Parts: sequence; structure tokens; C-alpha cells
Amino acid sequence: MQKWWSIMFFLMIFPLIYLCINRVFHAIVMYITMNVAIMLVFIYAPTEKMQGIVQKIFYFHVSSAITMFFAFFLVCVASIMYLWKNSDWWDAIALSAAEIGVVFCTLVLITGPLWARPIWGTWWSWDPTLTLTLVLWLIYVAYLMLRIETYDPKRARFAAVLGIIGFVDVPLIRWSVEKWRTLHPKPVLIQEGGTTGLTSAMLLTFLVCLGAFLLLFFYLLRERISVAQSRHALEVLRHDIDEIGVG
Amino acid sequence: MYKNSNSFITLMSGSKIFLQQVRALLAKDLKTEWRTREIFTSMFVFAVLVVVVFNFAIGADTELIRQVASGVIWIALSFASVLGFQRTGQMESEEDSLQGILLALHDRSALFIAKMLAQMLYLLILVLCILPLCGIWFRIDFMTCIGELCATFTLGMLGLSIIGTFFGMIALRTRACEVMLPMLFLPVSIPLTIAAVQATTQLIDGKSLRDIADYLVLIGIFDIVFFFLVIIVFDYIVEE
Amino acid sequence: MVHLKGVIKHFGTITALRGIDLELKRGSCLGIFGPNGAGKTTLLRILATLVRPSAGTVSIAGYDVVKEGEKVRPLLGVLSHRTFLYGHLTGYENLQFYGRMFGLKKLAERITQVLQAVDLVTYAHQLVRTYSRGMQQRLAIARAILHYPKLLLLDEPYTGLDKHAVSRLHDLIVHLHAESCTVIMSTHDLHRGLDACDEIAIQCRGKIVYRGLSLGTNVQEFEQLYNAYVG
Amino acid sequence: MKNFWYLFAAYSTIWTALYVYMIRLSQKNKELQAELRDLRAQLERVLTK
Repeated sequence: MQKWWSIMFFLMIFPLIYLCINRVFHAIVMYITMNVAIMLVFIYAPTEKMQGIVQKIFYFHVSSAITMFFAFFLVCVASIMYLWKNSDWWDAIALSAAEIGVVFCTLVLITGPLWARPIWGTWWSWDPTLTLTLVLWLIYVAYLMLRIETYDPKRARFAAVLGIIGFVDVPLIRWSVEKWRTLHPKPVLIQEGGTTGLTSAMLLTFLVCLGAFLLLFFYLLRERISVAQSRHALEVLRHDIDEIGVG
Repeated sequence: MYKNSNSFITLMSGSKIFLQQVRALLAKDLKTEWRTREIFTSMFVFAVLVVVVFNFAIGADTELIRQVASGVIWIALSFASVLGFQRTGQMESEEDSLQGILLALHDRSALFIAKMLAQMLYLLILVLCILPLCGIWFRIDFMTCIGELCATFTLGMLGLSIIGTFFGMIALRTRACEVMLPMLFLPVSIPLTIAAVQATTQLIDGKSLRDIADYLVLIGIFDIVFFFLVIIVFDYIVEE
Repeated sequence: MVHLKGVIKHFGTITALRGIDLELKRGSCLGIFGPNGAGKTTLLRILATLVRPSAGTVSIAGYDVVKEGEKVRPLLGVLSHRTFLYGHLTGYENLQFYGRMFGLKKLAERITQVLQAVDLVTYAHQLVRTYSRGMQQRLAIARAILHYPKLLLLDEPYTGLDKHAVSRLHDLIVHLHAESCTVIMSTHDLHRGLDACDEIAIQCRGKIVYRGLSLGTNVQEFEQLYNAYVG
Repeated sequence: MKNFWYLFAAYSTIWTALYVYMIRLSQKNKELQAELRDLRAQLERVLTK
């Protein structure tokens, strides 16, 4: 029963995202899912025997990590499309996804040590996954620093290339988790033999949290894209005004 | 030498116009920086980058990193301050506004003092942000000797901002500004870096203020000597 | 008011100025015309104490520019190719900064007065970065006249100004004229420069080749004169 | 319930960070739309003059 339940749930997410095209409906759906997620995490999910209550950080920590990976994946795809199609819409997506990705990456880098402190006893261990997430953060902050200047196509193209190269770092993280399974916990989600290390209740809570975070991500993405596009339109408008010599 | 002695006197007497101009310059710098926060973020990200790269370079064994920690922090700070001086210099030369300021300046060392104070503020905030991060990454507890650390870092940052602003102005006028500044700034700041790193390492190992007193005195002398040296020489480097 | 005697300026091997002698009494408005590279900008920068002459004496309002630079600078209002303004500050903040630097009393009043003179009051609180080229030039003019300068040095003031802004600039010069403020303007635009100033000079290859009054000479006449000298 | 504070710290950082980011984003969005409208209006006025 438990396998059928999670697959059905996962399938249900995608039409939901498609449904939320108009903003208000999207905001409402996101709000509901987020509340359901919180309720599940704190009430429904059993507290883990070994780690105690602090294990509950896992739900949001890992779901924001997955959203971060998804965001940087989107940056890579959007950059490729921008280089190929050269349309501003894709460039705006790349910029917005990168910015939201960095926000989630910061969240991961804050909640990670907070979860590690009580369990491993140290805030930070130079563990491959943590270090490479940190490197990812540095790369995409550099990406954003590159984009701070006003919009000009040459700079956007450089940023697009950096977006693609930056993404190469993400599979390295995946590889490092399997290869050097040192301090970092075994990949709790997908273990050998397909049985997840989580009880079914935990898995359900985790999936709801993940869904809530993805919805939140798309909502932020939509908002940020409209900001990027109106800023670009402003730039173009101001340029035309210069041409006509109104000033 | 006739012209410089009067800039010396105005500084000492702290005439009203002089302080007013320093305040106006400082207000302008901080307002521009607050609006875009470009200089501070680039300095902060660069310092984090240097610390992380050093960590990779030194490898994972914790004992070795603890000894090297203060050296890494000071190197990160001086490189970040080089970046900071370049950005402030660049901001002045964007629309040649340095000429506009020179025209309005009653006494040119006001420009130096204002720039130095602004840079000092950025560096101090940078230290406040970097220390906790380094505490986490190097697993060093800075809280035990926080008082002495503040003293060392304030004196060190004062020294860095004095020579940095001075060389920043020089590099601004030369053609290869990006290369000149680090080449001029880093060698001159060697005594400061040596004393500061020694002082910080001993502080981390739990020594008290008395043990590192001579280092602090060395940094103090370094600051004072360079401060007055620059005040005297400043008119010449800004002249066209 | 302004005395230049035998002013020479070498930039390495190039001699930008080959001995300039110039006399200008208080309250007059001199237009310096000449092709690009005649040394007009160097002359103005020397007058603005931004560049030290290689030889010769320059004195403004009785003070020697090289020795008593501090006393001369507050009297000057300088407009150069670059605007001296900060992109990340609003127009009002830029003027406020320069006002404080000059230690002006009743600063707010003066700023609004000056902004009205250049017709920028509506844009006062927008970032200068968002200004168009013409608006930045007008704000630079406002900055130059902010602190009641005695001598106004305008280097190519007409760049980027549209018809409307040019007429405003002329009213401004006439207004300053009334307040016995001397104006030196350098331009290569014969038509617009002529009717703004009452004395004209032609500078070519680092020397003043013609000096005269502009009363009564219309543009065509002056053009022939200009071509005669510049050739 | 011993290390409850870490849990509290983690969740509060997540919520404050997301909340602040969302608020700043919608504010910037409104501001830009307003500025866009003014500039377009100004452009129309000039073109039609």
C-alpha cells in the first residue's frame, strides 16, 4: 500500500503546478500545501528513536536541498536555451532561478550545521558533500555578482556559460555522496535494495514538504521573472527616451 | 614645503571647514555604498573564497588548520581590502568626480581621512562577518579572547586602511590600476601582517594581552608613522 | 580678473599650449573657438587649477593659481566633459554633497533655486544613473553654479543639450552676467556659441590667433574669419 | 526535548529568510511596475505632442 500511495502523490503534484497558472490560485494552493506540510512534520511524523526531535530538521533541510538542485538544473537548462534561442525570457528564467537557488542554498548551509551540531558534535566537517555545496554557493553567488550590472547581452552570455559550467558541480555532489560515504549520513532516501530508510509516515511527510517547497519555488520564480522582465523593459524604455532626446 | 605645513596645521587645529568636508565626503561614500552595497558584498565573498580555498589547500586534518588559521584570516582580509580599495577608487574615477572633489576641497588631506574612515568601517564590518565563519570552519572558539582580538583587529584594520587608501589614490592615477595596487600595497603591509598574525595566533592559544603587547605596540607605531607620512605627502599624489 | 602670461604646457613630447597671453576683466563672457586639439581643454584645466602649467604665470582675481590654489578654487565653477556626478545618488543628493563641501548656508533653498534654473526640479529625487545624457549635463551645469562662483569655466557646454536646454543655458549666462560673474566658454560650435558671449577668441594649435568683440558680427562673417585663421 | 533549540533555530531561519525574500520581491515588483507605467505615460505624452 505504501509504495502505491507515494507514487500517486507524486503524480498528483505536476497537474497541480500546471493548474496554478494564475497567481492568486497558485498562492492559495502553495499556502495550503505548506500548512499541510508543517502539520504533518510536527504532528504526524513519528520522532526518530536515535536522533530524537532534532531529526525533524531533515524534512525541510533535504527538501530545500532538492529544490536548490532543481533550481540550479533549471539555470543550466535556461542558459542553454538562452544561448540557443537568444530570447530574453530564457535569460530572465536563468537569472531568477539562480537567485532563488542561492537563497535555498543558503538555507541548506544554515540548517545543515544546525542539524549536525547535536548529532555529530561539530558545526562543520570538511565532508565532500558539505564542501561541494559550499563551492556551489560560491559559484552561483559569483554568477549573481556577474549579473548585478545593468542588462547587456554580452554579460548575459557570459553568465549563461557560467550557469552551465556551474551545474557540472551538481553531479559531482551526487557522486561524492555514494563514493566517500564518510561522516555524511548514508543517502537516507534511496538505499540499496530500494527500501527507503524512512518509515512510510516519514516518507509521506517528506514528499508533502518537497511538494510544498517546489510550489514555493515556482511561485518565487514567477515573481522574480516578472521583476527581471520589467527591469529589462525599463532599461529599454530609458534607452529610447535617450534616443528621442526628451531629456 | 611651505604648502604642506599649512595642511598639517589645519589638520591639527581641526578647523570647522575641514571637519565639515570630511563629514560630507564620508556621508556621500556611505550613502552610495548603502544604496548598492557592491563594495562590501564583493569584499565579503572574496574573503570567504580565500578562506575556503586555503582550507582545500591545507587539507582536512584539523590540527594543522588550527595553527594556520590566523594566517589564513589575515591574508583573506588584506586581499579583500585590496579589492575594496580598487572598487572605491573606481567609483571616484567613473565620472572624474575626483576632480570635482579636488576643486571643492579646502585641504586635500580631508579626502584621505574620509576615504580611510569609510574603508575602516567596511573592514571592521567584514571582520565581524568573517570571524564567526572562520570559527565554524576552523573549529576555533574566538569568544574566549574576544576583547584582545577586537583590539588587534581594530589596530590592524586601521593600518590596512591607511596604507590602502594611500596606495589606492596612487593606483587610481597610474594606468595599470588593477596590477599596481596589490604590488604597492602588499609589500608595504608586511610588517603589519607579521605582527598581527603573531598576535592573533598567540591570542588563540590563550595568551593574555601582556604577552602580545609588543606586537600591538608595533602595529600602533606602524599606524601612526604612516598616518602622518601620508598626510604630508598626500597633496603631491593627488596633484595632476 | 583673469591674467595669463606666456603659458606653456608640455605633455611629454607634445606641446599643448605654445605661450598664451590673455586678459579678461570681471563680468565679461569670453567664447574660445577652435578645432579639436587646439588646446582649449588644457587651457581651461589650467585655469581650473586641475593641471599645472609647464611655464608662464596664471592669476585669477589676483591670486596666483599655482601658489595660492586653495584661495582660487572656491571662486571657480567648472563644467568639463565628464559630469563629476555620482550615478548612485539622486540629483538632489549630488548637489547637497557639493553644497556641503563648499559650506553653503541655506543649502536646501539654493539647491531648489539652482534646480529650477536648469529645469530639473521634477527629476530631483531620481538616481542620476537613470538620467539621460542631456539631463546629466544640465545637472553638471547646476553643480558648477551652485556655490556662487566668480569665474565659470564651461568646456563644450552644448554637448547633449536640445534646443530648449540651450536657450535655458543662454538665459543662465545672461543672468550670471548681471551678477558680474566672469564666464569662459570653449566650444567648436560656431552658431550656438556666438550669441551667448560678448568677447570671442580663436585658438589654434596652442596659440590665440584672434581676439575681438562679438558685437555686430553675424555668424557668416565670423565663419569666414574663423576659416581664415584656422584654414 | 534536549536540543529543541537547534530545531527552533533551523525552522525560524527558514521561515524568516523565505518570508523576507518574498516580501522584498513583491515590493520590488510593485515599484518596478509603477515606474514602468510612469515612463510609458511620459513617452506617450512626448510622442503625441
